[in-house]
Amino acid sequence: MITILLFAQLQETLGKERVVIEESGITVAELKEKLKTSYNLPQLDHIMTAINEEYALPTDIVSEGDVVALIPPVSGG
Amino acid sequence: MITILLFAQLQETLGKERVVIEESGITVAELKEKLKTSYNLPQLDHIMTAINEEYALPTDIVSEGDVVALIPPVSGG
Amino acid sequence: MDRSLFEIVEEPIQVDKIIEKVSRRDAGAITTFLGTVREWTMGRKTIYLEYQAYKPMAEKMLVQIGKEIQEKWPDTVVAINHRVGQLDISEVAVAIAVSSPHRKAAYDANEYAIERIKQIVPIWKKEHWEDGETWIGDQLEQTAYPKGEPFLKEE
Amino acid sequence: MDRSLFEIVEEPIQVDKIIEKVSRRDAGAITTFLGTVREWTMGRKTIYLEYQAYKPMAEKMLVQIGKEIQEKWPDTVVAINHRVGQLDISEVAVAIAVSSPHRKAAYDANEYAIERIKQIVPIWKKEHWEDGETWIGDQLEQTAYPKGEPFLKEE
Repeated sequence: MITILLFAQLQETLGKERVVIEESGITVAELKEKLKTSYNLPQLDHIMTAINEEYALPTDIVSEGDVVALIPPVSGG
Repeated sequence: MITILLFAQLQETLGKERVVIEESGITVAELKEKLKTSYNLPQLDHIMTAINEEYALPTDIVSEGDVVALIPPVSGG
Repeated sequence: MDRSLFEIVEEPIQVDKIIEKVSRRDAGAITTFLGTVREWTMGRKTIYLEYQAYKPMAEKMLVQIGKEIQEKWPDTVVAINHRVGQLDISEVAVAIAVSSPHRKAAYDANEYAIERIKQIVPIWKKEHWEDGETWIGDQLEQTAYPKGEPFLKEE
Repeated sequence: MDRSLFEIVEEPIQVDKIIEKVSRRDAGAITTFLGTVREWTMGRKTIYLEYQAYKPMAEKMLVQIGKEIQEKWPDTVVAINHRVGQLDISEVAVAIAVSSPHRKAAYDANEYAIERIKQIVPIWKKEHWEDGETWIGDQLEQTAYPKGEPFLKEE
């Protein structure tokens, strides 16, 4: 089980703050592919991810119980 | 009559905030020479002057009624 | 690194308080930066802004920025508060305070902090314009992370 | 140029007040600089400082610095307060606030202001050290006006 956190426009597009999916041992890139098709989110290409609050690379592995955040371009300040 | 304003170490050296001298129509450089000898102030070479609150050049003329400030290197901030 | 120096807050930011946090007897200079809500952007009128944060990670990233600054300018002390929620025109979204024995480091470290905030801290801004609303990708309206992975330090 | 933006004061400087003076709806960035009394300078301990000003001329020079900034960074608004009298460790001697639509000008104009203050504003500082007292020629301990006449603008 992986928890996916959504923010900003992604949160609005999906109408929820998080989704939970039954996966583990896949890469970040693979996870994004799955989300693109399952949730019809074409704009994920430009979106960073964090695993357990640390920025992740596309090749990083997502494990059971991880919290993955989808991070659109930030605009703090 | 010219009023000379003194600040910082000059004020302490002379023990007063101002001196008045009977002069006019002389240059700033000439005025400084006079002050050096009259008041035994050898360190005037590195000291700027202002006439009526504007920085002055050594060649500027000091006229009757002017207020001349002797301005040691500043250290504001 | 004292974590209370780096906070995501919901209440209005008080500049005095953040200056107090960095004030100390061996500082000769304290710089602050306030990012405030501007009414006009490229001819478009903002009514208010909304900031959203991934709060635990955002605070971690602020702490990381603090560490980067400590490495680059060892004599400085830095504190950063970023506000979330709805902000009206002229309200303070972010406040950065840096103290230092000498002024150059206080300016440089402060400017570095805001640059890094805009690169790596997971906070998003939604503009509520007079004529609509938009989540802002980034403030330069560039694409995502033009300088590469956001967690890489710039040199 | 509003003269009340540029003042030599005897009371403690309140940062909030000076920020308020430059705050406005079209500002997205406000920088402040505080010059504070540092306890240690090159291994020597300061007990307190004393600032003396040629007040009317000092305020004129602050207004002039404001004009120079207006020319170089037309979108900015700047306010400067410099305190005189006896100041204890950590007290604020000078406060500079600059507001601007964008942050770069707010940083640059602020730094310019403090550089110019140290060049042209007739204010003097007397260090009361643990082991004596000295009027400070200038804070870099250089000779007078190494860059030439202090009223010339630098480019």
